[in-house]
Amino acid sequence: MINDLMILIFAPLVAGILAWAFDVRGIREAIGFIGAAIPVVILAKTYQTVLSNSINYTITVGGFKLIFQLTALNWYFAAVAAIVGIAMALGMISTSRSGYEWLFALMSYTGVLGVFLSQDFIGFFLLWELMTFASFMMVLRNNRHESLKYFVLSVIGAYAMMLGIAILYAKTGALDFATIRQALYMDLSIGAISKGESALLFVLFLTAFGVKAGAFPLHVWAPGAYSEANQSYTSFFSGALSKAGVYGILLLYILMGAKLYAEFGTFHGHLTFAYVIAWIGAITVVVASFLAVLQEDIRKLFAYSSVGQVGYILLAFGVGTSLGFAGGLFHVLSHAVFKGLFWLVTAAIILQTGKTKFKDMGGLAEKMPFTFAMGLIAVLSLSGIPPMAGFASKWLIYEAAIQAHMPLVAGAIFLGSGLAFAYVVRFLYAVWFGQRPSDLDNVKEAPLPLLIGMAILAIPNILFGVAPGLVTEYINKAFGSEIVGGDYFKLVTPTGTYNALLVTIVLVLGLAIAGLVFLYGATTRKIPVTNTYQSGNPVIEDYNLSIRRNFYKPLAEALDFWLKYSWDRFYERIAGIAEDFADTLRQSFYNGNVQSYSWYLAIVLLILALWGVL
Amino acid sequence: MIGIDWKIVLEVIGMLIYATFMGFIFMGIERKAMARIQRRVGPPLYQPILDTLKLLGKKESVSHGLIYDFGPVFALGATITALLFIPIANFQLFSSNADLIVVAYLLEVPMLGIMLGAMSSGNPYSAVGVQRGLLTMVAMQLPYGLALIAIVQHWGSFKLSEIVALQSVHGWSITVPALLLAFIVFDIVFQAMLGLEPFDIITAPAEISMGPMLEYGGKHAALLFTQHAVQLFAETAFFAVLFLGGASNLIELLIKQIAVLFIAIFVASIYPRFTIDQAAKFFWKWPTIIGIIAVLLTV
Amino acid sequence: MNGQYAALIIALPLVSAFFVPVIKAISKKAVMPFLLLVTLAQVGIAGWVFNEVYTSDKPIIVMAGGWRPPVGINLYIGHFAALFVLIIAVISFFMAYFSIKAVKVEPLDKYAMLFLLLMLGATGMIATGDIFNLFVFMEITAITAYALTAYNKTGEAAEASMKYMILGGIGSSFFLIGIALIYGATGTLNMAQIAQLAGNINPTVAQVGLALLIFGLAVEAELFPLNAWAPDAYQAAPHPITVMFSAFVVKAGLYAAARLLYLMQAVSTWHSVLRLLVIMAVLTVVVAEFSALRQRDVKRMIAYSSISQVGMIAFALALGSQAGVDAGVFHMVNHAIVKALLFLGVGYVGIKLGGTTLEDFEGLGRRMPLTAFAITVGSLSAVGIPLFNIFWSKVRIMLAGVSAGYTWGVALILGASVVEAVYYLRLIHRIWFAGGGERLSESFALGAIMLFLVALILVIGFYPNYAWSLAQKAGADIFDVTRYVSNVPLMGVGA
Amino acid sequence: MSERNDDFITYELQEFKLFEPLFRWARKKSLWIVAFCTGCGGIEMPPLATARYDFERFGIMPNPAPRMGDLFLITGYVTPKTLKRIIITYEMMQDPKYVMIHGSCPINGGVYWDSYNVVKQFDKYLPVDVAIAGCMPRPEAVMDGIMEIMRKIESGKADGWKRYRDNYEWYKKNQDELFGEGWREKEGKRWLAWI
Repeated sequence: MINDLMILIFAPLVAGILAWAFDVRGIREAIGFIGAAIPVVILAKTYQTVLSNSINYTITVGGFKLIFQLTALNWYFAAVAAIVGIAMALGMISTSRSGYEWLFALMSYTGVLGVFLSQDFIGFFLLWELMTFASFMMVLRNNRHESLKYFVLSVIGAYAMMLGIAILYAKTGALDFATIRQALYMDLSIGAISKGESALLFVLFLTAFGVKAGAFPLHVWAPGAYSEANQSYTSFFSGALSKAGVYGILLLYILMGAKLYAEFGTFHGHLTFAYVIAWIGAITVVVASFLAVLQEDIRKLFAYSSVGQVGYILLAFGVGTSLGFAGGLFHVLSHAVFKGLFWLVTAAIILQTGKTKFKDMGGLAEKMPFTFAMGLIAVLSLSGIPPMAGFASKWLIYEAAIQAHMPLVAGAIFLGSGLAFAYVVRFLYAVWFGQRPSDLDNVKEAPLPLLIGMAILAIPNILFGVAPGLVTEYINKAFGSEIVGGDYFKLVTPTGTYNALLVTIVLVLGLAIAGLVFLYGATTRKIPVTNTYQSGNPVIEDYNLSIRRNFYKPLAEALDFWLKYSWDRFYERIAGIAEDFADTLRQSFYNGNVQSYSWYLAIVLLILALWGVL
Repeated sequence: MIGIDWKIVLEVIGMLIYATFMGFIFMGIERKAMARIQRRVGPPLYQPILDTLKLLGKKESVSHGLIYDFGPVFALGATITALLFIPIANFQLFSSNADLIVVAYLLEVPMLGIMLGAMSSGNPYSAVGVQRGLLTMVAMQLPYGLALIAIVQHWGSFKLSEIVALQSVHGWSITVPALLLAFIVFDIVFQAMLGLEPFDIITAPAEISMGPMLEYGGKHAALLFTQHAVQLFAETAFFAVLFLGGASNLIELLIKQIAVLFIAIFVASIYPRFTIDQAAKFFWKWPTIIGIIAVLLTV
Repeated sequence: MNGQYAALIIALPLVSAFFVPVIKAISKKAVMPFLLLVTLAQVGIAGWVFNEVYTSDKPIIVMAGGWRPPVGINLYIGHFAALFVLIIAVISFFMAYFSIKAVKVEPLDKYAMLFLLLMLGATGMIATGDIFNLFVFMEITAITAYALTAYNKTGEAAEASMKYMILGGIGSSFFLIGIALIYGATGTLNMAQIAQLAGNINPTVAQVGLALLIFGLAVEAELFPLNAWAPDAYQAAPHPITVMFSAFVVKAGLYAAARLLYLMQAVSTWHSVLRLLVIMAVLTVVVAEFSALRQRDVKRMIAYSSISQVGMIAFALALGSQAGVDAGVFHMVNHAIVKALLFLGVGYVGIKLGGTTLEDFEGLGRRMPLTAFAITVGSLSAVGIPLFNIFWSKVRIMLAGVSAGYTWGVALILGASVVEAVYYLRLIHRIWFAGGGERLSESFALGAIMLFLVALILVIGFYPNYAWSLAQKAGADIFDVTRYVSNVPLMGVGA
Repeated sequence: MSERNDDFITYELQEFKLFEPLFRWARKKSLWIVAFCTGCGGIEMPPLATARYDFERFGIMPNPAPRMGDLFLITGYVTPKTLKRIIITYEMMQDPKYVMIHGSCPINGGVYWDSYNVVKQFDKYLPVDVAIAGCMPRPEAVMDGIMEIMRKIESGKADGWKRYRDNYEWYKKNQDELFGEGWREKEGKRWLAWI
């Protein structure tokens, strides 16, 4: 039992290194898949023990004591990462081109698992950096600018966390979560950490986790990084890696919750710091969804959509009530599952057609039927259509937000889900329906491993949609208290109920009735796409009948006031200024003539003299 | 799973027939009222039933593929589901197991069905119709949400049956000032949900000839007409339940539904049509501001 | 083999340096192999000394001419000295082999002599226990450094060497004045005795003396305003010499400054000098990093990066806490390995492709895969990516920094290392993913050296316990002045 | 005719014996006009929708989509160019569909009896159910025409679509005679130039 955790965390890394070493097409895929499968096996094996007590493992590395612990809560996060990891591995079997991608994909997999399981800050920081670096290398291969933007932002986040850890270490003298939590708890009375310092700590940790989760002002890296990496890896990148940021926010509550509450009190009945997180989440949802609707590139659309969906989770945690946490955790699972599925579908499309822009695609529904079916499931789940997992988690978040009297934040969810519906239908129209461009006629269905990966991610979508009780019952156990009542098929909260099975049955009943009415009419005759009403004009094959570019032009016009400002351009300008400053600094200081150098010496002597005498 | 207790099955079947019939009658009322306002005689009340029968009676039907057929079927199925979860008069049906958010979402699902079918027909007019339909839906989502949140916050519960019970005790929602604002917002949004005049950009007859439903003929159009009828009935019932205190018996509910319908018809017969970005800008200006005020008052 | 044989680490290079002309007379081609042989012997002795000190856990005291201190000059080879003498020896041995390939400019025997004297000077600075002896070895190092910087006989090298000479000269002269003041006040030159007497000397004299001593060494240790000579010197010097510069010459200066600083703890304004050093160190890191951002020449870029890492070591040493000194020493060890690897790689590319500008590095991954891999591992480790060695020492420094109360300093350093990440990763992208070319043959031995250093980095990265224990012992050696004084057998003469 | 239209003929006809009178009554009482106005009669149709005549009383609704439409009004002279559009729209309409021609021009060329560019006899190309005489008949005449078409639907004599389906070859021959073989493709290609 003891070294189970070590195998669980470092199996993917070892497999990655082996896959990189034996860079042969057949072997590295097998090794990579095994590396991704081991965590799933171990997690399944430890499910029973985790419910009762936690598994611990400590090693001392370089003078630091690294503690790894598997409790019910981080088992949940690890399981989510494992599911998406297996799907990614299957996806990468057909889309990866070299051992390089396997090495860094599995290294980031190790990083995420390590982050979820570590119980002390040094191990947490080490594996966090490892995860960031590995995902950066996946993007560096394809696009330098985007990858550097991603790395600079995440490194700023990581170093902010480093500063936070150092301050905590200076204040409490400890590095592992348990003692820090205890020290901070006792600190309420002593007050060693002042209001300013705890504000600084909160901001530092919020930036660190905000960057990784893609919260509003720091989300600019997501579209570039998600769309440039190998698409099947992006399913893991956006499905599991963004969960590390969200796990961090959860950690913030566990460690500093009481302290922050004592320092900042409440605002209209909500914890002030939680209120800040809720509003960041809400703004992320609205902004990212609006941007997602206006995108022309399939990868950019899903990247912004992924940022928006993680905004939901932030919002749910920001609500602060236990129902909020339950909703957030459920959405962690459902987001990982349907977003992972979307990215695998994108991977299949790009793999088969080689196109990424909406204007070049179209009419793929007949050519790739299975991928289309998977895409449809993901669409239903993301836009929150009742029998799907997406709806169950979003429903919990609604309940939590409105119950906690956060009306405007709940309003943001409504707007966000409307927009989600819009860009998801945009994806359906641009890629699957309408007339097929002539160069896409010989497109075949995606290769088998990719299809299996999609199937693996589609099943939980339906399973947890029809029976959300499975997840909420586990969450109740993880939190130890009865947050969401009801059995496997029914969710009962203090103010509302949602019987998933009944909704599904009635929906099937409704479909049956509608089907009967449909069959009653005359038999239908299939006609080609060109036989459509164009005010009577004859339509021929090579006249494209679909509107794929600028699908939401009117919305862009309605929003042009807001679209003038872009955080992306803002950060690029800052980077430019910093680089110019660096250059002027170099020119002014190292200007190359000795006289000025010796003047520097004289100045230092003067300072020493003044210093010495004073 | 659920013991098949025949009482519910009968209730469901009866309700479905009643709702479809009354839905058609409401569409008839709509056309008749519009005609009477324009001092025309106007078609008989049962005209939509005739139209649907004629469409069903078409000798042959044309289809652009599986999804083209699945669209209308899914739309009608979803609307029937939505209907069965609303507490209509004293019939419980399934409303004990679902709350406001579930019904609000179920009322939006038919939009996806129609969009699916319209898009797969590959006709540019229907594509423009789909785009406008989605944008209207996006535009109205915020005020719609705010109105619903105001209600839930005031009554403190999500269950529709509970809200109806509370209203019967404390008086209708519109008697509460804050919820009156929510009523106004919901009424504007109701106009867009039904696709009536100021916001009927979706099926703008003159511009894009019937919008998404352009390629539908024969039994597909019949399906869409029945779906529109059931949706009309469901939405008016939802409106009545939320704001006008539901009803103990069908007659009372019918009166309230027709009252709501007439408000919509009067507004529809006066206003010209908004273009889509005007509609979006309008929705995010006045209704949202009123909605925010309503929500803040009830918190 | 009792302690006295340890004096060989000074004697061997000195004697063999003057034997070089004799060897040249015998046969011109034998000079370089002789150099290789001497450095190999030096490695052997240093290894034996290292083993001796670390097993017996007692420092080796070598009394010059049998005279007990404070009258005679003694060599104090404690934990730090033993560790670093070994590092100097190993790196010199590698550089001796690299010089055979890299240095083609004619008077090779002069090169060999200067090479040995440079190694001698650095070893001496670290091992000596007497401040004047420290000055003597510092002068040897400085002068050989000036000569070696100008060795390439190009205009640029001459200019760089001239700058280095002027600034180095000013610095060492003030260092001498400082020694004179301290000697005047305490009456002794032996470090241990100075530590005892530092408490009761006249405060202003002690202040000025300490300030001047630190100023003199700061020029050698490249702190902010005084390191203007460094980038040019690094770039102009022949490749093996740049490696030696960054690996241990600068560190010898840093060690000396730290040793003197902690010896004079009793001086009243000690803390204000510390704060000044911290400010200068942080500024070094920030300015050096920013200057490296838009460099077109990779060697100069890595020079700036080396200066900034040295600034980080100075920051750690100047914190005034045991954790800080340990972190500083650990970072010294890691930095030595990483910078040796980086400059070796870049130097080898410079020789093979005739230049170290960014354009030469395009598509290096295809042309020289082994060197490209070495440079990538080196730069990743320099940036502080986990599972490499500098990550551990950087974390240590940050923790020590904030514990000592310099939160703003740590924040600035972290900001600067973000900049460092940018230009290193741009280099990696250019090496692996831009441009291309056919594969060139790479020398086996240099490849072996590079792989050894890479292995060292990865071992410390994956399992830093052993290295960390070494660093802790070495840090204690510097910080724990009372133990230092007790170890030195003073005769009990004087005030 | 390109091969696309062959399957047009192969569908089989479902006769609903039991509900036939009900459907016939529904078809009579809910005629949807395909808003396709050609020639000078187009302006005569709106008055029918005003308060004075109000054809909505009979369930008639102007409907822009041919797929849903039943009654196809040819309201004036028909030039070959418009005839091509008329034929395409007619074929898109679904089956029990009726054609009503207004004025004398579509019947026999009317005032343009000797013009090179007018279709002299509309009946040769598309089956006609009701023809209303008059050089643009007054609304009352059109209302009478509508009454006539409703009576014909009631009695089942409005079988224009059956006649078109049965002797489709004859109609096709006339159309090809006027426009030439494969005119749909040529027309489409010409149209493509502008995009």
